[in-house]
Amino acid sequence: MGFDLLLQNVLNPPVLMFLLGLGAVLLKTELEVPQPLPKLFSLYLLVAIGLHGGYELSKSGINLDVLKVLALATLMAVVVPIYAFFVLRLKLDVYNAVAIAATYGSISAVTFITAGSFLNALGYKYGGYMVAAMTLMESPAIIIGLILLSFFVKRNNEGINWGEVLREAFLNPSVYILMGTLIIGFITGEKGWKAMEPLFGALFKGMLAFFLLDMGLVAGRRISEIKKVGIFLLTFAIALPVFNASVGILLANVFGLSKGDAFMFSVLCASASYIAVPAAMRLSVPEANPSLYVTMSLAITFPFNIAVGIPLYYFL
Amino acid sequence: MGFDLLLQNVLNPPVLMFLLGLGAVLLKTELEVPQPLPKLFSLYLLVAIGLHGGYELSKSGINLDVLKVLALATLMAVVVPIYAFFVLRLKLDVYNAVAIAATYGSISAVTFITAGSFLNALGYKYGGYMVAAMTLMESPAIIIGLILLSFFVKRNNEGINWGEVLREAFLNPSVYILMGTLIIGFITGEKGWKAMEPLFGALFKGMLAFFLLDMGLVAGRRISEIKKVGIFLLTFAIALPVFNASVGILLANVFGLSKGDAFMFSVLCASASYIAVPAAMRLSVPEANPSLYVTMSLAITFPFNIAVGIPLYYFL
Amino acid sequence: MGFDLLLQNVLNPPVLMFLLGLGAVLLKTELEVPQPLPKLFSLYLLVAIGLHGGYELSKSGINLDVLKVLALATLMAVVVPIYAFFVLRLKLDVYNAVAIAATYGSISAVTFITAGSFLNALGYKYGGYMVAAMTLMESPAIIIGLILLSFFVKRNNEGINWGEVLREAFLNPSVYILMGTLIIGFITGEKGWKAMEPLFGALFKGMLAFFLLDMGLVAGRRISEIKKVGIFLLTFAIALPVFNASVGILLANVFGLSKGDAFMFSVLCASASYIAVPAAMRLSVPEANPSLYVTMSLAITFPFNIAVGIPLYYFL
Amino acid sequence: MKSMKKVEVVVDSVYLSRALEILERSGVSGYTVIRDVLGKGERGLMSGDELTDVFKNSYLFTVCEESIALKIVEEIRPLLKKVGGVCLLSDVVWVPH
Amino acid sequence: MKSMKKVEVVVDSVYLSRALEILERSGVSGYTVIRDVLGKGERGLMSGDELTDVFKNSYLFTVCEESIALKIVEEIRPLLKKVGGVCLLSDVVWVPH
Amino acid sequence: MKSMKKVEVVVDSVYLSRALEILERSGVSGYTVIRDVLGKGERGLMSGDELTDVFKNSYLFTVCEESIALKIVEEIRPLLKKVGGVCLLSDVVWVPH
Ligand SMILES: Nc1ncnc2c1ncn2[C@@H]1O[C@H](COP(=O)(O)O)[C@@H](O)[C@H]1O
Ligand SMILES: Nc1ncnc2c1ncn2[C@@H]1O[C@H](COP(=O)(O)O)[C@@H](O)[C@H]1O
Ligand SMILES: Nc1ncnc2c1ncn2[C@@H]1O[C@H](COP(=O)(O)O)[C@@H](O)[C@H]1O
Ligand code: NA
Ligand code: NA
Ligand code: NA
Repeated sequence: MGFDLLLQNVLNPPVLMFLLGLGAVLLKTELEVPQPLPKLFSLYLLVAIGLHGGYELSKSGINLDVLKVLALATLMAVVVPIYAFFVLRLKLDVYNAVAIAATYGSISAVTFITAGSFLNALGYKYGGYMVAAMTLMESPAIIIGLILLSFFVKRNNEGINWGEVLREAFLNPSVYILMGTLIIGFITGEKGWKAMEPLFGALFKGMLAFFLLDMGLVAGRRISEIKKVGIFLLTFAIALPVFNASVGILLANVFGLSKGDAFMFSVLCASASYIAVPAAMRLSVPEANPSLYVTMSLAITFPFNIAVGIPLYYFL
Repeated sequence: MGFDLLLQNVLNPPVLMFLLGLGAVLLKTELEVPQPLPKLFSLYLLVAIGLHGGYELSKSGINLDVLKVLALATLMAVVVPIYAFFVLRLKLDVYNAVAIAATYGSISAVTFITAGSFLNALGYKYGGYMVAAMTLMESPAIIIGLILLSFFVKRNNEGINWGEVLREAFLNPSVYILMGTLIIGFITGEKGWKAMEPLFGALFKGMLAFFLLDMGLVAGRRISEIKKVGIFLLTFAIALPVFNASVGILLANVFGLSKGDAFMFSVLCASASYIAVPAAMRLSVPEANPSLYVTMSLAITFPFNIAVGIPLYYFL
Repeated sequence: MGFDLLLQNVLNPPVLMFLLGLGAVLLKTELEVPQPLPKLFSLYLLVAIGLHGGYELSKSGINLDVLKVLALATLMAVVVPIYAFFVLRLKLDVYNAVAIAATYGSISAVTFITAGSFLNALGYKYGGYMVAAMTLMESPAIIIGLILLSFFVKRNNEGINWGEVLREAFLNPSVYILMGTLIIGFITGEKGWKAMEPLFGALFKGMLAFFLLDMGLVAGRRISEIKKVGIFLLTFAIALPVFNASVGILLANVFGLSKGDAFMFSVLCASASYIAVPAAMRLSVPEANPSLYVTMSLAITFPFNIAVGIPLYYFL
Repeated sequence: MKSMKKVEVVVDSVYLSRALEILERSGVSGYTVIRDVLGKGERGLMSGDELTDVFKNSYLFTVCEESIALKIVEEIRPLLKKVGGVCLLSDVVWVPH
Repeated sequence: MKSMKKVEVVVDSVYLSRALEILERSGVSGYTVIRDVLGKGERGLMSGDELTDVFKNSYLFTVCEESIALKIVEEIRPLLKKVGGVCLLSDVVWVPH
Repeated sequence: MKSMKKVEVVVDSVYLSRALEILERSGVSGYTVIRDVLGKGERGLMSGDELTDVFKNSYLFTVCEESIALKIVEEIRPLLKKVGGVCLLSDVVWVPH
């Protein structure tokens, strides 16, 4: 049955499109989805889940369940980068440990979306507040990472510019767009969603498939870097997500989240950032090697989650 | 009730998306909608209103009402830049007065579209010929402006290249696309529209929301320039639209346009160009300062019209 | 009745949009559809016909008819460039003859799509395997062209890099995407298509119209080059497609293809490549003049097929 | 290998075609253009991110004989005076092929 | 016509705004920027095709007096040391208008 | 600060990867590339606005020791002869970091 789920996950258009993109690189075709088209797709997906999440939230209202989920989300967003950091310090210098820990402490919206699409196909739903939870989980890891850094390294020439860091963390474009469209979706409710649905609802799965084609290309281009990552980090990039997902599921069950919400929460815990956090780390921790944290997140963890992780966490 | 209308206008997704874009700049997030995505959206919107307008026109046919509207449109397109010019000359040199007058004598398609969306939400409709009227109103202000210029300034070294000017005015991309798709929509009628509707009809509001997000960003980036514009031009950028709209409504009532048409006509009168005319002015009147005319149109008049003007003109 | 068909073909939005683009260049407007928007549209169209073709194929299954079509497709893809080459050698050097022959031996997906849209409007259908046939017909001409070249020219300094050539031929982006999405559509069947249909089905005609606007611009920019092409190649660029289509129809009738399939097959035979083959020829036969083969394919054959050829081949 | 002059021009995109006309008139053998270049100068920030193409520069360079370079300079000066922009001259060695 | 220095910088796009701050502080009269430039150097390939903007360069140049050029060089060196990139100086003639 | 050579190449985008191979073979420490550059030369207008990538140039430059520059020139000449394009040499000062 587990295998059935795996197959059902892989054999649907978005995941297959990801594999198609991956294959395009491995076979050295010259296929590319030039910038800014990927930006268009990712902006579209963020606006779409924001508006839809807000609309769902306007139907369900903000109740105790919602607050419970948000509290759990904040908790995991703070705790994951801390334990990830200490595990990473076993083998790495502080800079790289911070950058990778922050990467895994944050989330990947596309993983979340793909999981949502998998869940819907099985007939389950998740609450609109999960989008709020996702938004909440995006930034704290950056802050935690930099606090760890300032704790373990005394930089002489120049301290961390906390103003810039907080802005990078809480006002990075994806957090801002998600937050903003969530509010817009919430305010404009049923009527607003009806006007937006043809673009941001009906086309959603197709656009996801399109975007995953590009994700496949991007991940594929990084695959040649995996060997430089080393066996320790390779293992880390698969084991940590599974561990995080397990913790997430456990917490979700203890606090009585619904099946759908629990699954989505575990996916959030398991996913790693490949846009917002790397950008912030590149700026604030230039000593860390982006080839490590971007490759791990994009070329190992993301494909793993998309293909194997999602059915696995569902099965858990 | 006026306030209700205002609220109803502001609290719908397109306008909120505009504010979201504005906020992104004010909060210094790094959100951007990189070129050529804005070109895609604006092209889409032009094609969509052109095709739809042409289709509507093919249903209604070309009758006396239509001709009446087109005549009124031409009249306003000629008169507005003239009186605007003389008002502006009170404080400005000829070059800047010409450029700003031309800017306000022309129209903004996005303002028109947003107004149409507002109107539809209230259950009213407007005739497809209004799109023809809009197209007619785009160019004359450029010509009038340059006639005023050649009247008041004798340039010694090089005269105005009227061939280039006429081409800029009547064959600029937006006029051409609107005109062309209007004709295509008219020719292909019901059957054509049915094939195009899923893209150019159903998605329209969503695309408008997407585009207004970008308009918010663009307007926001100009906001810091407002202080350079000065109190005279700031007042002008709000007072003139309201005045133009009032004249428009008056004319519309005198000539017995329907409620919907009269409203859309007043919005056309009130709106100012921020693409076609500035481009033409930059080329033909390099002595004028684009920071003035672009900032006024984009960062003052456009937001004013979108947020306050539209319900206000409706109320009139 | 032939004229009726012609009119019906021309008077529908996609073809009119092509003419609108053409007119924009001839009238020297500054309309442009900047890169990578054309790439977005062409990628979209490829994915859409791939997925849809695959889905249709999953319904019909792979039977003798399918194999018959594929065999015919391969045959024509091999034979056309050979006889085209010998005709061209009457007037041209080997390099240019090879490049042009390869161009006409391959196909144009957009011509195919426009023909499909014309066919649907008449109430006919074509099999999903026609997309497979199209994919099959894209590459062989490149190989045949280069075999002819190595046969007739002994290059001393450097031989043809066959590895690179084969990759260019069979793994060029459009072949890869078509093949890949065909398989995805086939595997995911009804359920997959249902999820993808809102984006890749419903919007198809509108996107085609949008893309043809750009094709009109691109073809228009090449029109000034037609005079350099000369009367021989001009005649060739119209006569060969008609001849190829006739051969195609004949074969289709002999082998008993359905009306719709036969028509689509003849369109494939008649169409010429303006992306994949020119790119391959530029790389492998730098001695040939791209102004010839691109201009012929894009500015003569493509518009001819779109406007006149399609109804003509249908009539045959 | 041949000593030549490189002429570089940054100009408002709206005026690119005029600048290219000047090059052609002066008899250059070719030129290279990069559209959509940003910048800052006397006339403020050209951020290039507008809907309008009004705040956008283009960059072009041509490699030519000194005499042609001087002709370009002479002809382009009044244009730049009127609409802003930058023109630079430098020495390069052209690798003939 | 006036002899000046051209300062060219290639730097990670993430640090473009810091590089521009340095130029402004040094008192240049203007600068020109090309975003989205690719490249390869000590820190590997900047292929610019990522979702992340992390592997993307920007290119900028400014033309200024030698004294300002030296100020820029001094200020930009520590930045480049930390984050990588390239800085070049050359001679140009500025055509005034 | 160190005197070096700047080698600039404009070449048909289709051949960019071959040009880069030549640089790598010649032992440069890095290079910078601007894709999608337009231009005009012997082979006519490269307007870059085609569906085909056939009429599009790329621009690249590398900064290196004179000896390497000469190696590049020698190797790139036959390529440019066959497919067109431009190669330029000039003097720059490299600011080490
Ligand atoms: N000193 C400079 N160095 C490099 N580029 C400059 C300089 N001054 C001006 N520019 C460029 O030329 C454009 C027009 O300059 P201006 O006419 O002075 O506003 C600017 O937007 C810059 O891109
Ligand atoms: N020798 C060079 N010539 C030209 N550009 C270079 C050179 N070395 C580095 N670069 C550019 O500077 C960027 C950063 O260099 P690096 O910090 O060495 O990785 C590279 O991605 C290239 O775009
Ligand atoms: N004299 C020149 N100055 C600057 N760029 C040139 C020059 N000649 C050619 N180019 C560039 O090199 C490309 C190829 O040149 P060609 O092979 O002569 O057609 C052109 O498209 C231009 O971008
Ligand atoms: Na996580
Ligand atoms: Na107006
Ligand atoms: Na063919």
